[in-house]
Parts: sequence; structure tokens; C-alpha cells
Amino acid sequence: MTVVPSTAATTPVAAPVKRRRLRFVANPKATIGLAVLGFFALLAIIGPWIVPYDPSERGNDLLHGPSGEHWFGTTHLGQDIFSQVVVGTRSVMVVGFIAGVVATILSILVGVTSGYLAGAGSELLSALSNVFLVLPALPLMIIITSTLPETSTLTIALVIGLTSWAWGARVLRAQTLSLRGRDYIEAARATGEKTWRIILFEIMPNLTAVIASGFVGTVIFAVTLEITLAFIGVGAGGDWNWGTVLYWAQSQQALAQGAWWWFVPAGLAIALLGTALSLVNFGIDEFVSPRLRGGGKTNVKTADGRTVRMRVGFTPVLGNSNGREGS
Amino acid sequence: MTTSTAPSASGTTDVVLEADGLTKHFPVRKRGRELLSRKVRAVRAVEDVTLRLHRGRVTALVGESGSGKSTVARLLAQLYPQTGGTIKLHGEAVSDAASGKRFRAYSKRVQMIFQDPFASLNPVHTVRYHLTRALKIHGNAGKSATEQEAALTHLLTRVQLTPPERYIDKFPHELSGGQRQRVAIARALGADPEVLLADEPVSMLDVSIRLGVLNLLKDLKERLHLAILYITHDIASARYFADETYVMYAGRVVEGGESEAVTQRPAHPYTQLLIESAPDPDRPAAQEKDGGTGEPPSLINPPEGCRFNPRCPYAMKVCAEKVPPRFAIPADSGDGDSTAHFAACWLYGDGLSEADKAKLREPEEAL
Amino acid sequence: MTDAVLEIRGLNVDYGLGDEAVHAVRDVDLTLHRGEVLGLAGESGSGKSTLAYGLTRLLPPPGVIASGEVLYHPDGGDPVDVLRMTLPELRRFRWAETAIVFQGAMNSLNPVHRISSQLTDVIKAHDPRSTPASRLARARELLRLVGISADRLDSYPHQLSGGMRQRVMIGMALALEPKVVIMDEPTTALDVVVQRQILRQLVELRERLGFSVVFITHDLSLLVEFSDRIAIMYGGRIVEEAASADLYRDPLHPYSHGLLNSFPALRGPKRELTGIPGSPPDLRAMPSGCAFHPRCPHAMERCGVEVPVLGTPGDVHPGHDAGENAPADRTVACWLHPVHDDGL
Amino acid sequence: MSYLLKRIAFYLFTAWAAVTINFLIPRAIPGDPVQALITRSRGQMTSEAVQSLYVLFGLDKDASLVEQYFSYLGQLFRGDLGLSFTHFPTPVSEVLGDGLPWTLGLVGITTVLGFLIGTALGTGIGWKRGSWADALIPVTTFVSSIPYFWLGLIAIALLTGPDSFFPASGAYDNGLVPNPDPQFIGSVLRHGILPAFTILISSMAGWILSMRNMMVTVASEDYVTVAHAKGLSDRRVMLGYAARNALLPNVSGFALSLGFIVGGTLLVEIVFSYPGLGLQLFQAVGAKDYPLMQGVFLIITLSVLLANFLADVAYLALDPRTRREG
Amino acid sequence: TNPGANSDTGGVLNVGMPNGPQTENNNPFLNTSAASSLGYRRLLFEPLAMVNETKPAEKPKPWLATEWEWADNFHKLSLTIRDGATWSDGKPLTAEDVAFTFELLQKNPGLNVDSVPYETISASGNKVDVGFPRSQFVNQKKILEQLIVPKHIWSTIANPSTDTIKTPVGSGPYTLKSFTSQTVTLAVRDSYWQELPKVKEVRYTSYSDNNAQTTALATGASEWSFVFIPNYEAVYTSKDPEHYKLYFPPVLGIHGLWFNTKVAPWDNAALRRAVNMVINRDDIFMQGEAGYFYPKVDNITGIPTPAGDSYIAPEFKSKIVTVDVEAAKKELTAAGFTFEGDKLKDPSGKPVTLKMTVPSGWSDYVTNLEIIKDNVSKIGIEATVDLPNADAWSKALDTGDFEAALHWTNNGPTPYDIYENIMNGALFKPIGEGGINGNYGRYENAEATTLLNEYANAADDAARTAAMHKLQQIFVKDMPVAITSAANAGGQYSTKNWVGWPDESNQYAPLQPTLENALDVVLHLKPAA
Ligand SMILES: Nc1ncnc2c1ncn2[C@@H]1O[C@H](COP(=O)(O)OP(=O)(O)OP(=O)(O)O)[C@@H](O)[C@H]1O
Ligand SMILES: Nc1ncnc2c1ncn2[C@@H]1O[C@H](COP(=O)(O)OP(=O)(O)OP(=O)(O)O)[C@@H](O)[C@H]1O
Ligand SMILES: [Mg+2]
Ligand SMILES: [Mg+2]
Ligand code: NI
Repeated sequence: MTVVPSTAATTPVAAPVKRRRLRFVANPKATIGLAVLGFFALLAIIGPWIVPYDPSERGNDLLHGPSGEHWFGTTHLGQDIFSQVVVGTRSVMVVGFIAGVVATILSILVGVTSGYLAGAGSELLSALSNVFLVLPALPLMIIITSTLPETSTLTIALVIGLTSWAWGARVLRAQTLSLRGRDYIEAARATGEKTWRIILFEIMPNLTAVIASGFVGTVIFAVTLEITLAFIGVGAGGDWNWGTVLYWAQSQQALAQGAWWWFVPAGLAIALLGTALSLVNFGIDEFVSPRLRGGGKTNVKTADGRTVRMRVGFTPVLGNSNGREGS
Repeated sequence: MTTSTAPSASGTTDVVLEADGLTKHFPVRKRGRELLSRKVRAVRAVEDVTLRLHRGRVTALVGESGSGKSTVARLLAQLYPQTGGTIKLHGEAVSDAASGKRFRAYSKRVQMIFQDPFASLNPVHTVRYHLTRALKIHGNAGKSATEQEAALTHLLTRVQLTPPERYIDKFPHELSGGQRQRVAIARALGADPEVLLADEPVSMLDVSIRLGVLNLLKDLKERLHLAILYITHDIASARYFADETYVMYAGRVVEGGESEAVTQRPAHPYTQLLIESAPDPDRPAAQEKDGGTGEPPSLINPPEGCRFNPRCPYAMKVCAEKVPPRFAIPADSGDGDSTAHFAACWLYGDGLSEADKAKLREPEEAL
Repeated sequence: MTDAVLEIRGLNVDYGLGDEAVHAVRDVDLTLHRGEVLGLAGESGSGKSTLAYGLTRLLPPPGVIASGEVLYHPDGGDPVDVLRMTLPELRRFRWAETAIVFQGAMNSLNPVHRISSQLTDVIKAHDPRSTPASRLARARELLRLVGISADRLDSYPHQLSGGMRQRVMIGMALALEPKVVIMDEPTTALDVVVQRQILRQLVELRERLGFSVVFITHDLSLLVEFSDRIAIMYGGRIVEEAASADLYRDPLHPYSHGLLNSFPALRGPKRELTGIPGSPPDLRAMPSGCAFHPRCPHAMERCGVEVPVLGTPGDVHPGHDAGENAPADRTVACWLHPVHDDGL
Repeated sequence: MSYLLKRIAFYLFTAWAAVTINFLIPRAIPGDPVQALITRSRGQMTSEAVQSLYVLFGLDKDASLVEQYFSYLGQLFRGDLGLSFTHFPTPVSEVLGDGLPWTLGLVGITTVLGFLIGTALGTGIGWKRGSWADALIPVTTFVSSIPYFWLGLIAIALLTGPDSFFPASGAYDNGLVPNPDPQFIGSVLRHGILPAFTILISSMAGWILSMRNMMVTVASEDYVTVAHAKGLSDRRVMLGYAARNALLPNVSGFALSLGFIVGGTLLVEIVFSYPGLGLQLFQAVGAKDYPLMQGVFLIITLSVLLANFLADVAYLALDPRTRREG
Repeated sequence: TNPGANSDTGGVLNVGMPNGPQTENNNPFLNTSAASSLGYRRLLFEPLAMVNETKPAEKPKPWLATEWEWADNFHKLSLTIRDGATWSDGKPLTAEDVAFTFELLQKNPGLNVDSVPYETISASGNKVDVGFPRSQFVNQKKILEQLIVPKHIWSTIANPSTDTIKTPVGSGPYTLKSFTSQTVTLAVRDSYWQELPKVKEVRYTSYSDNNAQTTALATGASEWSFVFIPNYEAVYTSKDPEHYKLYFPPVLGIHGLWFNTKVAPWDNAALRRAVNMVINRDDIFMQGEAGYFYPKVDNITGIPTPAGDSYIAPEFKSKIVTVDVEAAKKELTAAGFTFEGDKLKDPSGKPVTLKMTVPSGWSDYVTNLEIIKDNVSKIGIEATVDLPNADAWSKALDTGDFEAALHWTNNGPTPYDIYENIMNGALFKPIGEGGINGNYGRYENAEATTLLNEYANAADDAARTAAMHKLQQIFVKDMPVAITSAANAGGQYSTKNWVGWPDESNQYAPLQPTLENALDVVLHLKPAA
């Protein structure tokens, strides 16, 4: 036998464990999503100040295509579509955000309570959320919004929020049910914690990721719904949003007139915002369930230069040289 | 007659917590045809359990998986309401402690350590949070921030998590299993309890870490004179750490006594099987006896009489008819101070005449 | 060694790539002989499971095998390197030659398929010409073999108790009469009574069918009782390997020593339990030299610098039972017992 | 209570809740169908018509809410959904009868198809994680974020036209009479392609993503590793072990998301002028045609419930753990 | 092959309407039926006389009635029914049928859409005599336009207001051939009391919305329709300029900005007049109404021309309103308004604002208001456009909860209907009280009410003319509504396959496929050469 001096005499000190938050931001999907989202949020805030025109103001160029003067072209009244899309961002973001907040709060109230407390009340709450889940959302929303006399952006947001909490509540309830049985909850009880403290400080923090992903999901849903409602003409009247732009485009038969610029920017903005939100959602999902993490390299180079894919069931072999010849 | 095995209240060993005829049934949902009948279905998880915890002593509870050990602990911690029987703390019956204030007062004196150190700490809170809460709830945090800091340091030192600063702001996932287990213990100690109910505190741990935790418990018992209930299915560790040991089978206590006596001279056929089955490197493989066959009984429809009778090699007719009471097992050596050794098995029934006994034992001899 | 079935040479397994890689198994050499039970023990996280999965290439991403070879010696054939097999070859090799019983039986069985179909599909995959009836008959036979009545064939996994599921997995492992069965902590979830029942069955079957077993657990007392030879792992390396009786009586490595002094014995006089001070190493920041040296009561200066090589101890350590009983296949990696350097 | 009994109780409760909501909502709506009719006509109908319409629609009578509720329930049990206002005096059931087949045919089939194809693709992509298939994920995400109607509009703009094979609207060529003859069927298929394609594209994307994620999750379950260890073929492991289990959450997700899908496809009907329930609902809302609104909503809800029930049954068949013996 | 398919397109006229899927309902009395909404009831059933709304002063064309006589200051009507007309089931059409139809309306108020008060009805020979409790001068057209149904069928119908008349039997030249929710097909009869039409088959297709309908027109799938097409040149006529045409003649009904005359400062007539002076009707017509849809009304009396030419008082004949900001400002300062910078202050010193409401989805109306908003800013009024939903909007108008709104009036054979709708004190209800159908602006003027009554009940034409002229003076002075556009009776048509449509040069009928004259139009059509 040969005594071979160790090759790995010293190993670098391990990098400090990254805190969870950082890990979330480190997720490339989440980062891209957040960046796009931030861009839209910025537009929502400063949009009305930076736009070149008042979105409702009529101009002399009727139905002109994109030009240096009107980046996204003009409407049949000579309104600047770029300004409409930019100004419309605020309403979209506000609805998404408020509806998201309202639905999230409701889903937490209903979901966590019905999950933590046992008994008839809990069953009732769960039945209620199941009912809301099964009722088709858009038809319900159409009926409700056309019921309301005044549909401002805010009411739309509230209505969406009030009707779309059920999904979140269900997920939270399931999570809470599983948390309720966890030892650390029982342990907190055995330590003598009060019920409200248990719900608030022991259960809720563990649901953060689920709540966050539910929030993002609701925002996506609310944004799409608002735009859809505006598009079919039952949404908020006064405020500009991307749906209103599309509504006008549709009612003026923009596509038939060849005015593609009237349709395309708002549609792409929706898809972009939706994608950004989805990416954030994936980020959260992956953050919650590490198994979904797609990040990291999945293709590896073997010693002889081939590239193989890491996959379940067939671990790649990088090299076959048994480093210690002669033993 | 049956000997009720009230432990001799000698010297330092006053009874702190005692359970008499403790019973717990978990109702189960009916299904199918049962919906029509009026019969109540229940998991009879704990049936008529009597045990005492003494100041400054460790009492072990062993038995197979699902025999109701954890349920006993949770009953003693008043996390479940009991179906029947009484629990007395210092001779005073505790009842209905489920209600807020009374429960907190009780939990100050009786604390529980949960089975799984990986599950019993909330992953989102730091060690500091866990311990501060325990101190605060029971008013042990002191008045000022410095007092509280001192109390925390003291707690961590007590469970040998030193230096305390290194651990105090860590999250559970940053700790090893043994360290977590110690935090759990520290949390229980934060309430400054008299009784510690430790539910399999080491089952999830590595052999080397396991030993550390057990030594810690032993140390606590000796220094703080705690009454400790130590639940495990590792009988060897019960032998080493517990002063006395109770054996449970299918919801009932079948044997109890000084640990050394129970582990070295098991009386009940189930205890014998258990000890037989425990891995033991000192035993040559050939010496093995053919013992364990059959599955543990259903707790919904437990066997009549002694619950072990379907699997028992010595089963007699009476075993399937009447629940055996506790019979005293005479000690080999006249150790007066020890807790009396008993077994709930008809084989040791002295109410029967010698002739009857002989008759009853016949099947055993036939084997 | 002619009677080897499986030879592991210089196996290195990493989790992750490049700088982030965690070296979970390092330079492992291990030989499994025909018909023996080889126990693998060590602390949690010492790389036991990684080794077992690595040699069958079942590690999930990001696990990669950095280097090494795993030679399988078929009956009367030339040895083949498992790590060089193509996927179809690997598929044919698996289960037919090497079967694995995984840690959690509940999770090893597909919850949505009946026991019967899970038993038969492995036969079908390796012997496509078999008839359904013959496969079913074989499945029935396998269940009987592990002591489960054949009417359980139509059950779903959730309808069986933990012990029964574990037995089904053992039965399944034997379906193709493999030469090697790897068992990763097959009984930790079970209580001692059931555990014993299962192990007894396994030992019986091994005697009848003549396969070799790699048995992973950290319950040393169990290992000592059931295996022929034991390898102890620490920090991704094998630190000691010996016949089980030898190891129990006379552990050479301080870590083995510590392990044996950590578990209480049920019988005999109460021993002094010392345990092992300190905590297991962080794989990302391994101590230099011998990974155990920070915890070792006998650590010397050299221990912190050089990694000890696994080999037959050259010195006959005084105070240990040496003599003719110190067998040739006993190896240790510790500077207290430097390798017998006959080659130099 | 067995799983199924519990589910049935849930269905009954939901059906009741839907019926009640159905009853309440129109009654909370300000404005009335007569005004709506007049308003919509924008001067094409004289204001004298108002009185005749009130009489016609029977809106000149009063009844307490409770009375109305019970008579409404009673009517429902008799299968009587009342008379539509917009198509007065056609019974709502008849109006629904006209729309339902188209919705079922288009939305029903494509939704199921979207689910199946999406799940199949998701299975593949999830299984081949790390390969080129992953490149599809961003595309799918983007596609799934596009609103249904926009996709439809773009499709109409780009693909239809006077000389195009694809018609821009309707369910079949004008002038054809629904009849099972080849000409009609061909026409129906031709009209169905674009809307179906739109629904497929956008609904599929969601299923691809969720199935892919489930596959990734399930692929690291022990039983999948065991299946590999058993040396089963890749196909067998993917389908019999991974996909079979990954499917379970997707199936219940499918059931639950039906409500959303029905809502979404309503837009496709609007955009493609497809004479289904969605279009009817949309028009009923505009016309304050409560009976029709109620009817459509009820039909949608009940069919979502039914689909949920079927999905439950499917789940029951797929997951033995929910099946309890006894 | 499919019975509805017709490979030979010769002889087929394709009519389209953007009304969504239909359900089979051929009841000619109900506005809700498919027959009404698509207009095919006009080809199945026939009126007593054909009234040309675009030429209201012209005498109606005799149809099923060959002659009619009003007596007793329009309290009595005596009709002579045509001989030779038959129902499509072969039975002859008689005076009995006409009398029965009137009785049907009398007995079923739900069917009596125009609320004509029938009193006595009698038939003898080919004569029908009808008596009314009031003068029916303003209702003449409604009575003569009444579609007549066969007694032998309708007397067996239990409840005519809830019957969907699956097999309609009428006296028109067509019968129902097939019905689907998309397309209704009519086929020409074998015999008819006039010359049989050249159009052998008429297909009414219901497109689900304006877009679909426009596309159908552009591709030629629809040859006749009535739909709002924005930028019609680009989207429609340019596709085949030779054949694709539209004709939108005005009729006597209007659209305009109604002021709530009970809300300060809009109770001030000078302010209303000033606004009327600055509204740019050309922009409204060109941008809001796409240059054709609702024809521009610029006579100061608000009476659409040329349809209403003969009714306009001589002093207003040439009074055309054009945008005149200076005049408006003068008018305002004269009335005590002041300008502070370019902000207008009312006499009490408060800034003048204008909140205009319109249903959120009504794109042309919204556009019009955007234009008006822009216009009034020229005289220092800050206007806003409020967009509630259609129901809230109707309710706001009904209860007077608005400042200004774009709305329409009824239309009729004389401008009476316009003024009656705007100024009738009998319709007045205070703000907050609903249930009115007209006078949404809460206009109160006893003199106007009297004049309206006078006009409706006057014994001779001179008295009527005098009342009409006085009404115009009141309107011009008080300007309760700033009238912008006329109601239309137009449509789009294609001369590719059929010629003979009414147009500017041949205004024999309005061109809406759902109006009574549709039958007249179809009878005029001839195959294109
Ligand atoms: N909440 C509950 N509802 C119904 N049955 C229960 C409940 N908790 C425990 N049981 C049942 O009671 C019996 C005793 O359970 P317990 O947890 O006390 O066993 P144990 O001895 O602690 O087992 P282990 O060694 O596995 O921890 C078991 O059969 C278990 O299934
Ligand atoms: N996916 C992974 N990424 C990084 N490190 C990993 C991963 N999986 C396992 N490890 C590390 O590899 C080391 C070996 O793990 P392994 O599961 O082989 O240990 P083990 O000896 O089987 O432990 P146990 O007795 O607890 O089962 C552990 O330290 C573990 O933290
Ligand atoms: Mg337990
Ligand atoms: Mg392991
Ligand atoms: Ni030594």
C-alpha cells in the first residue's frame, strides 16, 4: 500500500448560509418578474405626469399609426394611445393590488380560522369557500358589476376582492389544517400560549409563502378580470385602463380598420404584466417547494467532454479515472 | 388479593403527579352501514392507566408503537381532555384545565417535550423567541430587558448550549437535532416546572447525540429534582436512565417496577417479547427464541380480557375473559426501598388457589 | 478476492457542481463478498445512503458521481463496471442483479397501484415473455416468502401496515433473485418486535437464496447482531471495516470506539457510556486532515494535516486483541493505526 | 361519512347556494328590463311602449321576497325557468336549449382537450426537465398570461377575411339548417377551429405548467426512484409512476378551475360571436333579462358542479386512498 | 344537401342585423320577438298603409286599406279594406280580420305597443269603423301602420301575448321557410295581391355584434343592414365603392344634450342657449357619428331637415346654428355671467361646471360628449363626462339626478313628438320622483303644455300650424335641449345583386330593414343587370 499525502488538506470555509429572503431574490425568475413589476408600478405612480398628452384629449391626427409624435398612434378622436396605455397602468395596478389585498385578507380570515378552529363554524366557512370556488367567476362578476350603479375603479377592485378569496382560503385552510397538527403548534399550546397568539404568531408566519403566492395569483386574476370587464363594457366607466383602450379599439372596429396599434400595445402590456406576476408566483412556489427549483445547471460535462443531463434515475458519471492508480 | 402498588412514599420521592384509571377514547367517524346503528366507535387508545411521577425520579414508559404512550403524556399535560379517570397534581385533582387561565397555571407546573425535535420548534422563530415566550407566559422573564437576557442565558447554559450567544439568535434549521432537542428542553424548563413529560426525546437522534440529551435529563433530575416521565421504545435506554419503568401494551399498563427489575427479570409475556426482540449484540444469534408473531391488536375492537392474549404463548381461558389486575412480583433481593414490581397478568394471580394455578399453567407447560 | 460480487473502487460522489459541490462520498473502496451481510454504519449525514444510491446511479439531481468504478462480478462472467453502463444496460442490470430496499417503505410503494401490479411489473420489465398468470403466481410466491398471505395481493399500499409494506418491498427485492440486495435503514420506522420479525425473515431467505446484503443503519447493536462485516463511515469516508464480532469487541478507530460506547446495552452489567463529544462536521467545511480529529480524544498533530489512508493496520496495536485473529480484511483509516506499508 | 357522501352533501349545498344567489342577485339590480329594453332601442321604440311592456312582462304585480323565493324554488323543481324578457315570450329553457349544445360542443370539448393535451405536454416537459423542453416554459407562461379575448381578436384579425378558410363569426354558415348532413357538419367544424384553437392555446398553457411542476415534484418521490431501481422502462416509469401520481392534484385542480374556464371561454364566444351560453348571458346582462341570466348562470353552475362531480369520481377511481372499504 | 343551403344565389336577398342569436319567436306584436328584432315580420304581415317617415308630410301609400277617412276631429276612423288580399294559408283577408286585430290590441294592453286608445270597433262588408276617446291626429301613423293578423288563427290562440307563433300566417308576399338562431329564411309565396317580388328568398342573418355585421357587409355576405360602422369608408364602402352604399335620411326624432332645468345654474336659459351656440355639430357628426349615422341637426328649432322643413316657422327657416363663441359670451355676460380669466362664473359668482352623463359602453354618445366637453371649455365651462352603466343612467334620467345628458326623443310624423317629449308639463315630475317617460329635464312651462294640447286636438290645420310655430319660439328661447342630431331611418345596402333601393334621388322610403317600409323596399328591388 502506498501512503498518499492528502490532496484535500484544507477546504475553504463554507459560505455563510444565505438567508431565505436572499434566496428568493436570487431566483432568476422572481428577479425578472419583480423587475418588470417594478417597472409597471413606477408607471402607475408617475404615469400621469410623464405622458405627453392627456389621454382623453382629442387631437387633429385621427387614427394615425405610430409615429414620433404619437408612439403608439392615435384613436378615432385623435387621442394618444401611448398616453392611454401609460395612464391606464395605474387603474390596472390599483385594482390588482386592492383586490389582491382584500382577497388575501379575506382568505386568511376564512382559511386560517376555519383551518384552526374545529367544529360547525369551521365546516360552514369551508363550505362557503367551496361554494364561491364553484360559482363561475366571470359570469358572477359580470352580473354583480352590472348591478352596481356606480362602477369606479375602486368598486371594481372591491368586488373582485370580495369574490375571489375562495381559492386562497381553501389553500390556506388545507395548510392550516396540516399545521394545526404540527408539534410546534401543540408545543406552543403546551407552553401556555393564547389561541390568538398561536394563530397570529405561530401559524401565520409559516403561511407567508403560501399567502404571498396566493396574493400574486389573485392579483393576476384581478387584473385580467378588470381588463376583461372593461373590454366587454361593464367595467369602470371613467378611468382609463388597458381594458378600456381595448374596448374602444373593439367598438371602433380597429382591426377591421387596420389600426393594429390600437390593439397591440395594451394586449402586450397585459401579457407582460401577467407574465411578470406569474414569474414572481413561480419564484414564490419554488421558494416554498424547493423541489420545483429549476435553477442551477442541469447539464454537466463529463471528463471526456460529453454533456449529459442530470435526471432522476440516472446519475451522471463525470469521470471514470480512479485517481489513485497503483494501489 | 391484588396488591395495589402504591409506591412507598419514602424519603425524597414524594408523588408530584399521579394518574388514576386514566382513560382516553378517540371517537372515530362511522361509515357505511354503521351510520344506522347507535354503536359508538372509538379508538380506545388509553385504558385504565394508573401511574405516579415522583420528585427527583425518572419514570420510563415503554411499549410498542401505537400503544398509547404519547397519549398518556398528552393527557398528563392536559392537551387532551381525558375520557375517564383522574389526574392529581400534589394530591389535588385537576379537572377541566382546558380553559384558558387554569390551563396556563397548570402548564407552568407540568411541561411537555414533544416527540420530534424537528417538528416541535416553529421554523420561523429564533431560539430567542421560543425561550422568551416560555419565560414571559409564566412570568419568569423578569422585569427588565437585562433580567430577561440573564434568564435566557441561564436557560441555555442549563441545557449546555454554551456559549449562549452562539445559539440564541439561530433559527431551528440552523441547529443540529441534538441542539434542537436541547432548545425544546430549555423551553420546557423556562416555565420552571415541577414535572417534565419527555415524549421520546431521542428517537430521532443519532446514537452519539442521543446520549448527550439523556445525560442532560439525568442531570436535570438530579440538580433540579424534577419529576420526569421518559417515554421511549428503546428499552435499553430506559434501563440506563429511568428509576422505574412501566410497560404499555395496546393502551394498558401491563408491567411496572424498578427499571433494573423490569428489564432484567421481565414478568409479563409481552415485556419478555419486547426485551427478546430488542437488538443486542451480546446475544449470540443462535440463542434467539421464536417469540413475536402476529400483529398488534386493533384498538377499535380490542380483544376481550387481557389485550395480549391472542399473541400470548401462555394464554389461558381466563385471559380471554377477564382483564387481569396488577399482581405483585416478588423481588429477588429484599430491596425494601424500591418501587414494587408488578405485572397485569393472570400468570401471577394469587387470588387463585395453587391447584387452580397449576391447572391454568398447564398449557404453558404443554408448550 | 475471487468471491467478490461488488467492488467499489475510488468512488467519489458530489452534490452539485464546481465550487458549490458538496463531497458527500470520498474515495470509498469497499468490497461485498458473495453471500455476506455487510453492515454500513455511521452518523447521520455521513454518506451512507449516498453511497448506496451512488453505486446504482439512482442519486437524484444535483447528485453526480465524480469518479470511481463499481465492478459487478456476475456468476462466472467478466466483471462489468456499473458506472460505465449505457442506460438500457443499466436498466437490465437493475433489480435483476442489484435490488434496493429503500428507507421509507410507505414512500417506496406507488400509492395508486395495487401491490400485485407493482410486484409483477418488475418481472414483466425484465422478462417480457412471461405470461400474466406466471407473473401473478410469482408475486403470490414472493408474498408467501415474506410471510404475507396471498390474498393481500389486491391491496393498495395504504391498506397495509408499515411492517407489511416493508415486507412487500423485501419480497419485491427478491423477485428476480438478484445477487445483491441493498437495504437502507429498512426498519427504523418499525418497532422492535416487527423489526426483528423482518430481519429474521431476511436472514433465512439469504441462507436459502444466497444473495449478498448491504445493510445500512445507525443502530449499531442491530448491525452487530445481524451482519457479518461492518464498515463505519464518517464524513463521507469509510473509516473502519471489520468483521462484526471483531469490530464490536475491538474497534480500532476512535470514532467506532465512541459509537460503541454511546448505546446502552440491555443485558449484562451496566457499562459506562461516554458518547462522542462535539458535533458532526459540516460537509461544506470539512476539517482538514482526518475529519474526525476535532472530536477525537487521541488526536495528534498529524491528524489535522493529513488524511489518513484506509488500509490494513500495520501495527498491532498493543492492548488490542491482535495475534492470529487480526484478519487480513480488517482495515482502518486512522493515524493511530498506520497502514502496514509493505509496498514501500 | 364516506368520501362520496360528503361530496354529495357538498354538491347539494352548493347547488342550493347557487340557486339562492341566482335568485337574489337580479333582485338587487337597479333598473328593470323594460327600461333596459327602451334604453337599448335608443329612440327606436317609443316611450308609449313602456306600459305595454310592464303588463307583458308581468312586472306590475307585487309579491314579498320570501313568497317569490319559494315560488321560484317551486318553479325550478318543475323545471320551469320562466320566460325570457329579451326573447319574450320564449321560455328560458328554450333559449338555453339553443345555446347549450354550442357551448358544450365548443367549450366543453376544447376545455377537456386542452386539459388532456396540456397535461400530456406537461408530463413530457416535466419528465425531461433540463432538456430543450424547458425552453417551452417561458413561452407557455407568456401565452397563459394573454387574455383569451385578445388572442381571439388577433386570430380574427390575422386569419380571417373574405378569402380565408376561417370564418370570423358564428357557429355555421348562414343559411344552413342544423341537420346532421356533411355540409352542415363541415361548416360547424370550420367555424369551430379558430375559437377552439384559442381556447386550447390559452387553457393548455396553464395545464402544462401545473403538470410540469407536479411532475418535477413527483419525480423525486421515493417510489419513482424505486421504479427506476426496478429497471422499468423510462416510459413505464414516466407514465405509470410519475404521471399517474402527478395527475391527481391536476384532476382536482381541473375540477375546481372549471368555473374560471367557463368564465374565460365566455369571452371567446363573445369575440367569435359563437351562439353559446356565454353570449346569451352577456346579452341577458345587457338587457336585464333576469330570467335568462338566472337560467344561464344556473346552467353554468350546475354544469360546473356536474363536471366537478365527474372529476371527483375520476379522482376516486384514480386515487385508491380516497376509496375506503366498508 | 342541407335544405337551407342554396348554391344558386340568384333570387336571394341577404339581410343582416347585429342582434345576436335569436330564438324562434314570430309574434309580430312583440318588440322582443325575432320577427321584430330582425324585421322579417314586415314581410310576413302587412299594414293598412305605408307611411314614409322621411317625407312625413306626404300622404301614406294605401296598402291593405285602399281608403281611410278621419272624422269628428280625428275621433273616428273609417277604413276601406282591399279586396283580393289573401293569407298565406289561402283564406281571404277581410274587414273582419282588421277589426279583430284592433280588438286584440284593445283586449291585450301588452300587445298595444303604441297605447292607442281604441274604443269602438265594428266591421261591415269591406269597411271597418273605429272610434277613439281622443283626437288621434298625432297617432294617425301608428294606427295605419298596424300589422294585421288573421282572425281565424289568432282567435284560437289562448294567450296572444305569450305565444311565439311558430307557424306565422300573414298576408305579406313571403312565408317563413326555416328558422335557426343565426338565420331566418323567408320564401316568396305563390300568389300575392300585387305583383310578386323579384326577390325569391330573403335570408335574415343575426350577427352577434357590430363587428361581425360590418365584416359581413364588407364581404358582401350581407346586402342590407343597419349598423353603426365607424370610419365606414375604410371599413365598408372602399371594399366595393361601386356597389356598397349607405343611405341615412333623417326622420322627425332627435338626439341632443338635455339639461336638467331644475339644477342651478342650468335653470338659466341664457346659459343653455350659450352652450347650444358653441356645440360643434360638424365634429359630432363626423367623429362621433362617423359622418352618417345620426344626421346633423342645425336648425335652431332642432327640427331635422329636410324631413321637417314644412313645419319650421318662417322666422327660423334659415336660422342655422354654427359655432359662435363670441355670441355665446355676449349672451352670457348679458345675463349676468362673468368671466374670470377664462373661467365662467354664474351671476352668484360660482364657477360654472357641467357634469354630463352617458352610459359607459355607448361609444358614439361618449365621443359626442367628449366633443361637447371640449366645445364648452371655450366659454369657460369646465365639463366632465360621467360614465355610469346603462341602468344607472336610465335611472338618473328618470329621477332627474343629473346635470346634463345625451338622450333622444320619440319620433313621429310631425315635430310634435319631439317637442311633446321635451316640454310636456303633463310628464313633469319633481326631481327624485321617477316613472316619467319624457321631459327628463323637468321643463315646466304651462304655455308649452297648453300649446302641445292644442296641437294634438286642434280642429284645423291653421290652429295646428300656429301652435307649432309658438312651440318653436318657446323652444328657441328656453332651449331645454341642445339638439345635435336627428334620429335616422337609414341602412347599408349593396347594389351588386339588387337595385332599386331608396336613396337621395329616390326617397320613396327610409332604409331600415326593421321599419314598416321594408316590404316596400323589397318590392322595389330588381336583379342587377
Ligand atoms: N387524535 C387521535 N385520534 C384518533 N386516534 C388517535 C389520536 N391520537 C392517537 N390515536 C391513536 O391512539 C393510539 C395510541 O397512540 P399514541 O400516539 O399514544 O401511541 P404511542 O405509544 O405514542 O406510539 P409511538 O411509539 O408510535 O409514538 C394509536 O392507535 C393512535 O392511532
Ligand atoms: N441534494 C443535496 N444537496 C446537498 N447536499 C446533500 C444533498 N443530499 C444529501 N446531501 C448531504 O450529503 C450528506 C450525506 O447524506 P446521506 O443521505 O448519504 O447521509 P446518511 O448517512 O444516509 O444519513 P442518514 O443516516 O441520516 O440517512 C449529508 O451531509 C447531506 O447533508
Ligand atoms: Mg408517541
Ligand atoms: Mg440515509
Ligand atoms: Ni485503539
